[in-house]
Amino acid sequence: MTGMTASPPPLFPPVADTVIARFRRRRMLSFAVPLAILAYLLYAAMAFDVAGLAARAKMDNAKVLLADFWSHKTHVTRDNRSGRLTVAIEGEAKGLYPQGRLPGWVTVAGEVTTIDLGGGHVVTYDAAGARYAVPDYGIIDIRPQGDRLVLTTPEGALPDWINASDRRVSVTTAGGRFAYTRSKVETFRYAAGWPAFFFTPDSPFFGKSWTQLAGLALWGERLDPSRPNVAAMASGFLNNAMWQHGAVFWAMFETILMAFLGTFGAAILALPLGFMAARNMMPFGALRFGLRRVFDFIRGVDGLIWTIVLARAFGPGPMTGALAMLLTDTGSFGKMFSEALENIDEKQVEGVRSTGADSLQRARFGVIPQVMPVLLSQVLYFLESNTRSATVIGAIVGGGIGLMLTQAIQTQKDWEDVAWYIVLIVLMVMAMDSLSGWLRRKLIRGS
Amino acid sequence: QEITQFNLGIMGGENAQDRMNSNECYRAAIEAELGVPVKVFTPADYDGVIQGLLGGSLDMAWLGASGYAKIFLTDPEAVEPVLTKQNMDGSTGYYAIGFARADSGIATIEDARGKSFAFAEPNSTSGYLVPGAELQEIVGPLADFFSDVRFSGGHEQSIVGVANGDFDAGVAWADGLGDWEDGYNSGAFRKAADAGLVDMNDITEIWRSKLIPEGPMVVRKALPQEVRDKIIQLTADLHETDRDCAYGVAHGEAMDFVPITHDAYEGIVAARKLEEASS
Amino acid sequence: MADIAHGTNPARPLPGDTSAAYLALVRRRRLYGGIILLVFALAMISGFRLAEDRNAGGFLNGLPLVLDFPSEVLSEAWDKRANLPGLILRHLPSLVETLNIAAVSTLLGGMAAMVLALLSTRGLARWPRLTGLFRRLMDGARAIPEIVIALVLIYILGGGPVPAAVAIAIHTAGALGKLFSEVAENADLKPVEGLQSVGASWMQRMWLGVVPQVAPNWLSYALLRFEINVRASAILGFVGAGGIGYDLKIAMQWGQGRYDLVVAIFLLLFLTIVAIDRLSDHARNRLVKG
Amino acid sequence: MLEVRNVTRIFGNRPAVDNISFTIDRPAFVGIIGRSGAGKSTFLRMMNRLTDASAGRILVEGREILGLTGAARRAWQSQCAMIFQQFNLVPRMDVASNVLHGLLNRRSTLATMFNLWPQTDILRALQILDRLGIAEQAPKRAEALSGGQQQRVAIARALMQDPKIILADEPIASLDPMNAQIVMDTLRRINLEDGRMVIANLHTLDTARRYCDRVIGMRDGRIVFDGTPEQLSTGVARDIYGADESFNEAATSTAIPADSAADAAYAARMLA
Amino acid sequence: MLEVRNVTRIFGNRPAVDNISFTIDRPAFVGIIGRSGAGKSTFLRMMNRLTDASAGRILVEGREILGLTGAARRAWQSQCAMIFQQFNLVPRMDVASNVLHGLLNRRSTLATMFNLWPQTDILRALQILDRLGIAEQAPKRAEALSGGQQQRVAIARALMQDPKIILADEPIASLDPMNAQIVMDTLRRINLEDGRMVIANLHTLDTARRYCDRVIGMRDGRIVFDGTPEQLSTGVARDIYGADESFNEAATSTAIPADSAADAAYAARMLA
Ligand SMILES: Nc1ncnc2c1ncn2[C@@H]1O[C@H](COP(=O)(O)OP(=O)(O)OP(=O)(O)O)[C@@H](O)[C@H]1O
Ligand SMILES: Nc1ncnc2c1ncn2[C@@H]1O[C@H](COP(=O)(O)OP(=O)(O)OP(=O)(O)O)[C@@H](O)[C@H]1O
Ligand SMILES: [Mg+2]
Ligand SMILES: [Mg+2]
Repeated sequence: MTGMTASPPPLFPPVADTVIARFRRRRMLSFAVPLAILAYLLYAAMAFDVAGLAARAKMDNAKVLLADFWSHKTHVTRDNRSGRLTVAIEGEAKGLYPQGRLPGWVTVAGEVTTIDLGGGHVVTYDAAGARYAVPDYGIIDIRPQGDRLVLTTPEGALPDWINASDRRVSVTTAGGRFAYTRSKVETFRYAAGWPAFFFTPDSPFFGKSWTQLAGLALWGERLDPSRPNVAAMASGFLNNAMWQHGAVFWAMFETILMAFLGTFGAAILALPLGFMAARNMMPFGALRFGLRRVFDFIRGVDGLIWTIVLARAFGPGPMTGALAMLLTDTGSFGKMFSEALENIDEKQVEGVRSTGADSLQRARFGVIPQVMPVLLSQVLYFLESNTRSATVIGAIVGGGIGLMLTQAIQTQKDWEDVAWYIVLIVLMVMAMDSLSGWLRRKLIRGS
Repeated sequence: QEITQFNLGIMGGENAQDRMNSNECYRAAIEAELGVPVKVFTPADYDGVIQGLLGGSLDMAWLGASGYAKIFLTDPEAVEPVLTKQNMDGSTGYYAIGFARADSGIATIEDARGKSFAFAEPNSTSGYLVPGAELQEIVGPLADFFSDVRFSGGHEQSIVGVANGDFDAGVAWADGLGDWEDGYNSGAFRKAADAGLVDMNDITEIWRSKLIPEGPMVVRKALPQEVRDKIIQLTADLHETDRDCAYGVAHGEAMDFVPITHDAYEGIVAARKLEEASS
Repeated sequence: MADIAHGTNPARPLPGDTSAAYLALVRRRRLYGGIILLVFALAMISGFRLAEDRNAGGFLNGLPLVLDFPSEVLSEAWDKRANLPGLILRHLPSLVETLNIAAVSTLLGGMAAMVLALLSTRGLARWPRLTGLFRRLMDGARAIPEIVIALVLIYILGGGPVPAAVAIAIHTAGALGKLFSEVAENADLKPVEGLQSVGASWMQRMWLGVVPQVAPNWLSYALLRFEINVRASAILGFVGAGGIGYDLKIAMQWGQGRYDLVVAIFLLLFLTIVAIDRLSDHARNRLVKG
Repeated sequence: MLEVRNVTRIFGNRPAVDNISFTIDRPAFVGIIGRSGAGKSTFLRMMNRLTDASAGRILVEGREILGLTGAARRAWQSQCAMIFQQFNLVPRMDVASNVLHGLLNRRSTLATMFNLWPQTDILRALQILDRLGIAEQAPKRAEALSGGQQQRVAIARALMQDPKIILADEPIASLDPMNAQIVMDTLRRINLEDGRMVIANLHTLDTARRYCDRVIGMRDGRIVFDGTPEQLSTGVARDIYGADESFNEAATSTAIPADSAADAAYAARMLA
Repeated sequence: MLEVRNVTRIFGNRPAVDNISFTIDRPAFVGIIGRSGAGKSTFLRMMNRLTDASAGRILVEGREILGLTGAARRAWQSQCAMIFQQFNLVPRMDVASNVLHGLLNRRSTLATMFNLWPQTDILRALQILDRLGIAEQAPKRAEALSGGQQQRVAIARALMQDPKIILADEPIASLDPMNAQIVMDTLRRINLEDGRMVIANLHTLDTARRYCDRVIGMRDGRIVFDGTPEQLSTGVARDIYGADESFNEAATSTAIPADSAADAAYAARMLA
């Protein structure tokens, strides 16, 4: 074996020097680039005040949010003036339990209402006021006296989970929340799940198990004599006043409709424009340049801004959203199509040209077959991402699932709706994603 | 001159679908009255309805006072206020209520000097426009009086932000009826308290604005007089003819829908102009 | 000379079934093509009519009004054109914040996307059996609209740039990851195999064999994303996530009286986007050619 | 029949084809050889009017074709078919459609845009494919075919044009030996049976020797040889290619030996 | 030194390599010939552990290498260099880096990712390039080189590994005759000078004859011939390739004739 140790000088000293110098430079670059990125991120962290963020972060909010995503609360409220008792999911009229069909943990005996919050926590409303028995602590007793509330607790200082003034007492425990004011007393019981997801409490199907429901649907006696149980169930589910499934599904359809119209409308418009803006197709440089700038402009103005502009002319509604999307995407497609056209393989065009084909025929047979898959896959990719944008645009033009979502978030209390909408949107986008992927494979491989 | 359809725009804090549902009876009533298809629109953004009215694609809407002022300033000939809501106590308005944490030692607006202050959002009547203008009259330029003036993004955010100590004081709306500890009978405080976002014991009222007029129901001026008359009549009578429906349309208990004119909103328009000039 | 091209019988008659089969194929193809075209056209037309029907204003009625709003904005801005330079200057810091949000989220999301893409590309994956998992992960990250993540994070972290940056970064990781993996899928495996044959580890194979190949395309996608993210961070400002979008939203919502501000911010934003576009075009061209 | 007079093409300031002239008076099989960059492709492309000439004239049956423009040029192209080294088919379309493209110039633009070919045309395309032995490939996409098959599709497209002259630019350079032979045989047969002139750029001497009636050798844009294959001596060939003596051909021949005695001797010599 | 025992590889249910066994006891130059699909590549890839074997053992100096996994497998790969038909270099990186990749297994991952090669390594890479006559190409990108040069870079990478065995999978199939000869000469020189075993898949008989000490012929995954080049008669060759008599080798040979008299006669015969 010949000696390949490092000692003898290489035969090409100049080459060796260049190579070694290059490696030195590259070595520096390999450190410089990550360092530069790191430095920038540090600067950004400072500019964004990430350190202060920890202090500002409200983890209780996160907890509320997470808990609210998958759990619900039931309000048991007594109006202290009229004495009327209501039990309602999330305290909403739509979630009101009809009298006589109250949940098992609320017992009403004359003036006395007993609420079993579980784990030994028991709240009692009676004529004198209300009492809350907290295990390992004792009984919190509240009695109104004239204009004031009198609070009696076990010995010692008030724990921080009792927030009391002479007008309002609230107690927050692991079992639930309780608040007493002169006008009303309210207990909140938290539990996992979305109880009214399928049927609201006023529905005869509320709270039934799957087997019971199946039984009712298949052979049970008609609860509503005018129609079969299955139909009643379907309508009860779709018209569920709390979850409004029918409206939600319609909203999803409307969202997809906007994305579909916007994307394909833009594609149809952009195809001829793309040809006109491609260097190898368009001999007039000025027109090409002008078109490119137009594309830049309509792309640069975001879809949301187009939405507002168009809302003046067309008013709120899904068409406005679709047109806004159509406009933005025409800009994107115009640019992308013309770039794809500039990258075509000239061999095929030449092959067609050598037979004496005219320019239209060259475009049809030399260009379209090879760019079609690229264009289609871009269009389908946009269809998927537009489904997502349509949720946002929908919020502004008053249509689609996005409207429901943003409003649920803005009101900050229907987090379970938010969770459900997010699930639906994610599923919808994923479905569009796989649909567009499937179409892409089908259209590009097939035909 | 004939109309072929009638579009109704609604804005407010509730969920879009709730708004749709609570206005369904009203929609059907108009349809029966006018004999043309009636559609209801509920965009999340103020601007959706406002642009629709300006562009003429919406014929009628319930607006906030500030929204009306915006339309008026853009195009005085576009719409005309015709009715507003009368509360159970006979009033036709609500208040912007300044508040602070109970343990912050701030009891009056004067105490808030040099502290941070949160408005809701710039387009909100009770969350910015009116309190902004009124406070300015009392204490002078707000930027000088407060250490920091922020927009929280909404009434709820203001309440939560103040309760959490992000801001020293803020402003949100309430009807001013009932008890503070309940968050009053209706308004942002009530909602936040009911939702458990805030404990009313933790915050205290430090200031209250003059009465802010309820937003008007406006109709497009270009509509045929006959159509406008029918619509106004129908709505004004709603509490008498269909109380349940009126409950939904009025967004809760209310006494009646009563006529109103542009004059009632002169103050708001002026406040807007003032704000505009100061920007 | 041996004519192996034509076998023994050059005057062979045309096989009838071949041509019949081909003609049938042509007919079938024309039929299917026609049907697909028809279905698509019907879907477009009826979809549009449905959307128009559910819209407050009709398409043809609205068309003449399209320029109303822009002209209202522009004429006011023109009247107050003296204010524009000052307004633009005043909002430069917000623009910087928006750019920072976009840059940070593109960087972080891009880095995550690189790893995710390599892990989920057939033929390259470190754990081939887990490619499905990483793909779903990207799908999820891509499917959730940024605005949702941002709104939830704002609820927890309060307003400001961080929720926006995180939201956009998550989305970017998913979106770029998919594109990156499509590029990587088309990467030439020969160099990778060459490296494998010398006993290189996975990291070395990826870093030396795949990344140099895909870098120009990846970078070009990342730059496109950066441009999109500038816009996205401006839009997220709409929901209170800081940056210039917040200023724009406030001015826009106020409406008349502040249209000069709207135009100023909009100009700023638009010029920035065009500048980025030019820059990234330039960088891409240099990379692909150089 | 074909007369090339002082044709020149200059790219930048370098002539790719430098004042060449020759005449061909019958439908011969003409081979043009020369190494890479000699200007072979450029000349064929000028004949097909894919590239414009800088100077000179080409007369086909007395008609000057370098000056044609627009529809006349396209009509000329349709009479003068071109076969490319890389086939230049539309890979995503099926074989029969590719062959039909040979008719593009003769059918109305509108009908062709929608791929609406008359049945007789389709049948003729199938017949041509059958003649070339690939009729059963008709419904497949062009890209699914082997190189030799694709080149035969390209020839079919050329035949569809029913041309007087077939130009073939290195038609076998992308093919393996087996397919190369099939393609060359096909071209030769068309030349003989149909009486169409074939001008083929070739990059190997043996091929030229085997198939051509006439061989033109080019170097640096000039014609350095013009004669029959028999006149093509090694000296001439070395001249054309600029090869030197040190190059040993045998080491890498791809052929299979015909005679084992020779093999053994060769092997013994090599391993000595 | 190398013992292959009953090695089999099954793809789907078809064996690509079917129970092959042979032994090589000195650092010989071994050629494997066989037509496309015979299983040549699959066998080499199994040796390099790029493809897993379905059954069998390969012992190198007594050590079984088919069972190695993880780091041990990579260590084996670093001792057993592979040269590919398509070179498999990193095209966008420079030549020197490509050669240095031969050391990837011996240097830390992190250091290699940051381009931290010790100067001695770089100098050694340059020395190897110099030995192969392409030192002046060192700073260029690999993709800028001609095929023959690229293959020599691949050989340099292999040498950088300082391997016991060099596997070469059709190293000259992508090369023109001139470059092919250079590459084969290089491999042979390495085999003789360094005493490294070279196993090369070849697709041409003459090459095998000229360079190999031992030739293994494969067909359909089996070994159908194993002997010295001298034993490789035409009959055997036809057997290995499954060729029949009708195929004429001469028509597509790319060689330049050495003797013009033969040419003329040949041409006359062909055109008769
Ligand atoms: N479009 C062009 N622009 C500039 N120069 C060109 C162009 N086409 C060809 N050339 C140059 O003209 C000369 C002749 O090229 P041509 O392609 O005709 O050679 P060739 O004999 O066909 O070679 P090859 O065997 O490589 O195809 C070459 O130097 C080439 O670089
Ligand atoms: N990854 C694989 N999956 C399935 N079949 C394979 C795979 N690799 C090779 N084969 C099959 O195994 C058989 C042998 O292939 P191999 O590549 O070893 O042949 P070869 O002798 O190297 O041929 P060539 O000269 O074409 O390289 C072929 O039939 C091939 O199709
Ligand atoms: Mg050429
Ligand atoms: Mg092989």
